[in-house]
Amino acid sequence: MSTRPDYVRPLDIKHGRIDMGHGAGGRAAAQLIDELFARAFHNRFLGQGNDGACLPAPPPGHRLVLATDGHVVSPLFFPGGDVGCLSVHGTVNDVAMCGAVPLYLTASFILEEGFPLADLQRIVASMAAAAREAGVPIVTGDTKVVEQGKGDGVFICTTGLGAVPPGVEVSGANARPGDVLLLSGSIGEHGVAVLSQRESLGFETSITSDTAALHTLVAAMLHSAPGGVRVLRDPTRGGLATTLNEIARQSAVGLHLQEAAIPVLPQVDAACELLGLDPLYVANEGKLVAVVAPEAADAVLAAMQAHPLGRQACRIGMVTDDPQHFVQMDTRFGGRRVVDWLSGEQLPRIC
Amino acid sequence: MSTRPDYVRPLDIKHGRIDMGHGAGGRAAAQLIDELFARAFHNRFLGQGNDGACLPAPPPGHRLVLATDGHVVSPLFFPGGDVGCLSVHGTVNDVAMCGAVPLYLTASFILEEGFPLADLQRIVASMAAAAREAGVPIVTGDTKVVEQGKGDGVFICTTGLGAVPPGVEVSGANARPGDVLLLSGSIGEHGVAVLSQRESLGFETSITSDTAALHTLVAAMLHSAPGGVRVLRDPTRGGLATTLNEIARQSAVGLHLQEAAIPVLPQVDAACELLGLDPLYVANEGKLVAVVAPEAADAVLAAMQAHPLGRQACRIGMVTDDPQHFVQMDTRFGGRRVVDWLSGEQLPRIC
Amino acid sequence: MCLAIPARVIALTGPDEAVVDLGGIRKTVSIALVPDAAIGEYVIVHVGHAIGRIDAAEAARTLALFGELAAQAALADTSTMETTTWAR
Amino acid sequence: MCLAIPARVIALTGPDEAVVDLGGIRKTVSIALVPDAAIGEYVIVHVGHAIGRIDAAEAARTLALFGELAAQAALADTSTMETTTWAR
Amino acid sequence: MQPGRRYNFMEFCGGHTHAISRYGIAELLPPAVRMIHGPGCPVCVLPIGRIDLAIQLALQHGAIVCTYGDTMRVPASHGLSLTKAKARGGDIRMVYAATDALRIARENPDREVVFFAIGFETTTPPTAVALRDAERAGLTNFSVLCCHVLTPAAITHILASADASEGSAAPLDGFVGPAHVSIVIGSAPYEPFARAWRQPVVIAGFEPLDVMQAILMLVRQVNDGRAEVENEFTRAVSRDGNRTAQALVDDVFMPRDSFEWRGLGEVPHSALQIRPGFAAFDAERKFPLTYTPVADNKACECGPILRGVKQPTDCKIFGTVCTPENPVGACMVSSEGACAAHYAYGRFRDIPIRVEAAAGAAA
Amino acid sequence: MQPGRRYNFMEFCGGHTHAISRYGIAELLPPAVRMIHGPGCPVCVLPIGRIDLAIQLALQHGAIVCTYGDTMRVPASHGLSLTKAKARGGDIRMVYAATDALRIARENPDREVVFFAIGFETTTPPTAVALRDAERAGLTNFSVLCCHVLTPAAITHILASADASEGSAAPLDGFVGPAHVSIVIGSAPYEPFARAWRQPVVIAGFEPLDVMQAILMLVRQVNDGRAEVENEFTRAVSRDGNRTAQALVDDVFMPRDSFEWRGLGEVPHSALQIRPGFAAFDAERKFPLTYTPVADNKACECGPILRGVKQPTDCKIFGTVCTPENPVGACMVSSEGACAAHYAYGRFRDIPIRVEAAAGAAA
Ligand code: SF4
Ligand code: SF4
Ligand SMILES: [Mg+2]
Ligand SMILES: [Mg+2]
Ligand SMILES: [Mg+2]
Ligand SMILES: [Mg+2]
Ligand SMILES: [Mg+2]
Ligand SMILES: [Mg+2]
Ligand SMILES: [Mg+2]
Ligand SMILES: [Mg+2]
Ligand SMILES: [Mg+2]
Ligand SMILES: [Mg+2]
Repeated sequence: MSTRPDYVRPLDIKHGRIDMGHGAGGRAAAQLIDELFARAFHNRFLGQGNDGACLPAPPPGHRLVLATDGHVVSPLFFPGGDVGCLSVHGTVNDVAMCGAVPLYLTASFILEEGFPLADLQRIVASMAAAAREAGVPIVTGDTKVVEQGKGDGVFICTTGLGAVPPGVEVSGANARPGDVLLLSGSIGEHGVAVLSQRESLGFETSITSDTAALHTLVAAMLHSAPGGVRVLRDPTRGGLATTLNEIARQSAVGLHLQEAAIPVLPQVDAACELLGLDPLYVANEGKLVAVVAPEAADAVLAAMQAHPLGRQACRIGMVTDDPQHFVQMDTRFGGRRVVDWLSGEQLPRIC
Repeated sequence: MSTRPDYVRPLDIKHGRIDMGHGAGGRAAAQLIDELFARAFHNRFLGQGNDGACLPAPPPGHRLVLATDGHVVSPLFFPGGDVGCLSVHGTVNDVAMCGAVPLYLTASFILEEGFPLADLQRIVASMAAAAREAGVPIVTGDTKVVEQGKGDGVFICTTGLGAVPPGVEVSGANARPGDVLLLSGSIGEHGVAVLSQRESLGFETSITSDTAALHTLVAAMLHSAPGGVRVLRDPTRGGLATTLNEIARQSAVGLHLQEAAIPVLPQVDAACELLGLDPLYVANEGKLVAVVAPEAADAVLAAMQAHPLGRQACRIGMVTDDPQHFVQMDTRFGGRRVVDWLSGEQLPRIC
Repeated sequence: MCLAIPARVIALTGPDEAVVDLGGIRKTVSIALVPDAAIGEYVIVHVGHAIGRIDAAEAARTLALFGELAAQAALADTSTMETTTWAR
Repeated sequence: MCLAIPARVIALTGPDEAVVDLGGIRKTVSIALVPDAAIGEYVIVHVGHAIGRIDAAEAARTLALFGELAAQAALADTSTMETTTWAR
Repeated sequence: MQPGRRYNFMEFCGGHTHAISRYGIAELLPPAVRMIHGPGCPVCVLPIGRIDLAIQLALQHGAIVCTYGDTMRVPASHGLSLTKAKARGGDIRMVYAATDALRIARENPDREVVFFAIGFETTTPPTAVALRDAERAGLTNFSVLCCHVLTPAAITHILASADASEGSAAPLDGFVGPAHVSIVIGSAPYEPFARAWRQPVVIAGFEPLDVMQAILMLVRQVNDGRAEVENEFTRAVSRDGNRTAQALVDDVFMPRDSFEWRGLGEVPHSALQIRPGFAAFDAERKFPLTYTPVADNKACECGPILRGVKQPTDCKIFGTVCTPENPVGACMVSSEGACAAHYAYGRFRDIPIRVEAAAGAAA
Repeated sequence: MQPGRRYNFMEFCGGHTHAISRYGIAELLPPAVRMIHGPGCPVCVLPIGRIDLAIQLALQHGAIVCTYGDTMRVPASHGLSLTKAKARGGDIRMVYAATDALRIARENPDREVVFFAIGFETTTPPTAVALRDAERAGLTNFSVLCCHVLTPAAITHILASADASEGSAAPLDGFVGPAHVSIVIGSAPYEPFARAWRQPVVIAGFEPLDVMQAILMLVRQVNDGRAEVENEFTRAVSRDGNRTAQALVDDVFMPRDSFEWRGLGEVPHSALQIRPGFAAFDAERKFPLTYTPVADNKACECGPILRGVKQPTDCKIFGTVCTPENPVGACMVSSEGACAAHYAYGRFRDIPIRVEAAAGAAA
């Protein structure tokens, strides 16, 4: 981030568009940073104006966590959110899923030539609000501009830095047979909200994305049963099914689900039937799945249900011993099946 | 990064291309990560396989530095480097310019559908080599795939975490009148090397990009004169001229350069004349400019010249008192002029 | 093959066009293939087209039959499962 | 206006086409406008075209004249400046 | 159920295959009942050569090829698929409805737009609507690569080959008849072969309970020695079907003499082509395309599986070389393909759920 | 130099303006010599209406518009510029040579490609080569929007207005003649007006020493009372110029009756148009374009500055509202424009270099 050079006319946010000059590192780039990004994200670290942000370290005994994600959602605005708040929540959550308290975020923007400044400002405002609400400042950033046809409006890569308090040990490798699987709420809303806005699929729904920062929920869970939370993960791309397969593989265990226990909003179910999708594979952005020690399950579940983002939390299954690391599910019809990894893309189907 | 699921056939690196499935978060994405990224970047942090990397904190007394940059160079391969090593050097350098020792990197890839896996592997290998050479591991990452025509091959956003040792105070705001301006070597090679590969400008040259990680040079400089280095900055986008204007503005000083002291390779000069560019505005990726206390200048310069990346280091000017924060330059013809910020893009000109 | 779902017609919006409701989501579909579909009626929707209608009386009969079958076969002991208000 | 630079012809590569060298960089240019340019000769290149040639004898004369002028005007006291081997 | 008797039923329709797998219905059936997955997934039966045509249209003729999501990953020649052809620069767009392809044609007047039309009788009428609308609108840049196939012809073919050579087709005791196909064609078309081959047919809905009920009805017919067409799906299927749809399909399409099915080979009168009156919208006439039949991968058992002679686990490369990620045969492509359904939903069968003794807590 | 005498010289050419600014030459001249920046930057003299035409071609006619980098940022009507029109979806491509535009036309046979050609006599012959080659190759999708202008006509116009009304133009004592223009046209074309208006002209190269030498030669002519055309740039400029280039230009182009110059208004016979024989390649005939003259911003003093009557600092909005980042007038666009050159290189003049007393170290 740089300091204000001597340009005079303010950005024409209303009618202006990103042009190649905004990415060239000169006066136009500095103006965009100052008037749009720095103004919205304002905090003392960002204000340092150097090549990076210099930050106080966490207290001794803490370990650090770094997590990064690129955000490329299409459309950029969807019911319940936009790429801006998503880019904050997505990374705050990844930091939190490591058992860490998120402290700082960085943001790298790749803007497409021709993108309306008004839309960019909306996205940046949403991002700033999400960061403020989460209490995690955006301390440094970058802006690049690519030619029209070489980008897609806005891509935002965020990186989060967090600190793991002493005593917390959370990892996808820690699940043990007998552990309990908890889910913080209903699945599939984010993916369905985004799909509902795609021109060729377009349907009307009141479903909104569940995008949210989960770190305070995680803090409540960790606090409720010290040492009892073994795995935390947010079932984003690939949905719950893919996340559970990751855990099974990483911990070298099997998982056994109860389909009837997995909450799905009727509208989400209906949209999935319409498009030939399976809600188990649809993305979430404000949900987490936890593997907890059996003796801690009740306490953790109670803590989740006491948190606004975990009110609908429930047990959905348990960890089993399975050399093939399958995720199996008792269907709500009473049968049993394997819940596999997502193959390829999950495409709307006709049959 | 995720663990290896049960796919069977290895990636067809030779003929394969990125398709939408590689970004969908399922089995194809996991395979790409395992066989291409994780294999190349291999380190114990990346191997954790969680949503983020859990890392030891630096010793007490250190401050942290976070720096981030998106890398969108076109063409992706250029004489002397490619987007892969660039994305390591660019961020390692930004961390170093804050006076920090770079410790860890994160990498977020945005891949365009249709991108050849062979090219991706080359880029990843180059990135891995650069990280290894710099001694800064890539500890976590992300991969997204966008449709053809919504990206440009590969974009790489990297974020670096570093630690500032106690006693080091480097910032663009610290320049004082009377301080000395040092430059680590000749300017303009990176920008000219990239331009030489653009179809419509194409010319043959033996100029190669100067892309390099500068943190060991910085360490040597800081060590040579404790407290004597006030400002460090790498003159990347916008070139030396823009970087110096940033420093002048941020420190509220003027700068006074000697054009004759600024090293430019004859080939770079020739290419700039051909294209109507000014080398002062052309990007560098392995150079730094330093503002040092007058009494420290000799020691720091000697330390730079003793380092392989600073052999051609020289004094190029001094800091002055100027309420307008102009960068002025005595031309090699003996006149004097203002060296302004870059305006818009630096476009090749005919007149 | 042939993913199709029952949906209720809630508005006739043009020649050959209707809006249907399906568990709370609304979609405009073609009724070129069931031109006399009426508001309130259930149609079967496939690739954006209503391809047939549901006979209300027969649907009721099937539902009753399913009740029997479920009882007969004791298909699943769902009483032991935790469910939530929106379990699908 | 009209950025143009002198460059040395180093190869004739086709009808109306030559490769020129300019301070170590090589570029293919059109010689449609100076069709009889010869290898070794200096041409003036503008927007990818050689638009004229440099007269070697005249160039030498000008150089000598510049020497005089520089001496006369003491244009810049460069001796006090630090320079490097590749100072431009 | 009669003690000692075995019941081999074929669910023709991929939708039923999917329901059986997704809800774990096979597990709930008595051991004597065996379900055989039939060729009722339109993606699975599409031969490589037809997908090659669609890829040709995109890569060689520069057309915008619109298609349902299901066909995107089907393996074609040269290691390609529509997904991979798209990654190689083909302008291939997934649509949800044929009318989306029409819209794309209107929006791109200077490009050729081809709708790659697949599916059984359920999906054919919407394509007919699109063709009728394209003609009414006078579109000149829209055409259809027609791959619509016919259910009764395929069932007849399966029964004929079962009859012709013991062992080369499964000994069948009855059919679960398609749900949505039957909404359009009605139950009457099944009557001739139920009679001719003495095969019970029960048309069933797609809910798991529909399928269970239909199987029960089939068991009863077998036990009673009946071979009738029964209709479990009375709430949507009549004897005559949807006359409007049938008439429109008849206006636009006519039967082909013969059509290649993956796994079944050439089947006479088993598919539709566009009538000469709509020739301007027929991609096969509009573009210089030549159809080249392509032999399936030698290891692939899709053919016998589609004919009901083998099961996915009989294939040597099932789950090892051939997986949903790298499908070799078409049965692995659509999640309703017999192999994909078994891979995704059925593999648990050899693996009992074990929880360590220490872990007694509830799940 | 004669004591007490003032010497007002106009460097016609933007290249000389640039050299004077970049090397700080003005500082090195004796105070009695004042350099006036002339209208010799082809971007600066391009009227808004011509850029509007190029934008129309891209945005309304969907053409690929190819242009030299210099024109990208020139302000046009409605707050646009080619850079901003590109951001609004216009397919506008920067090229280094006219032949690149030809290549783009060959690569995009189904698109119209227009080369937006600007420049003086130096840049015209390459455009002529491109037009000749396009005709030889029989390209049907390539055309040129010709904005080539003529140096002698502009100089004559300036002298005529200086003559016509005292004060409306600067009292000139001589011209630094263009370097590269003269390579093409030779030194002879300057002779008539040197004679007619009794103005010394010295053709100069672009090296700073060339310019210094030319100024010295002008001072000598003034002191001697001579008004001749002298050639400092003998190493490249002859009396006749480049006959090959002149002949080719003559084949392809012919003079316009009149052409609008920004700052100078309509100047008779001051520009070229494409000959009827090449009409198929003339964008002004090929596309339905109408030229609408657009008044410059009222505050802008580009006109008087281009005529040599005012200096950049005489403009009220110089450096405040009008900056290189937000150019109001054309003189701020190209770094060779008089205002941009003064903004970028000249602003230090009011600010002496101060170093705090404590800091005695070397720089
Ligand atoms: S496993 Fe694959 S190759 Fe084998 S039969 Fe099934 S689809 Fe064909
Ligand atoms: S400063 Fe701007 S508005 Fe004023 S004369 Fe110069 S270009 Fe025109
Ligand atoms: Mg992540
Ligand atoms: Mg995330
Ligand atoms: Mg995550
Ligand atoms: Mg940056
Ligand atoms: Mg786009
Ligand atoms: Mg940076
Ligand atoms: Mg950097
Ligand atoms: Mg930097
Ligand atoms: Mg990620
Ligand atoms: Mg591209």
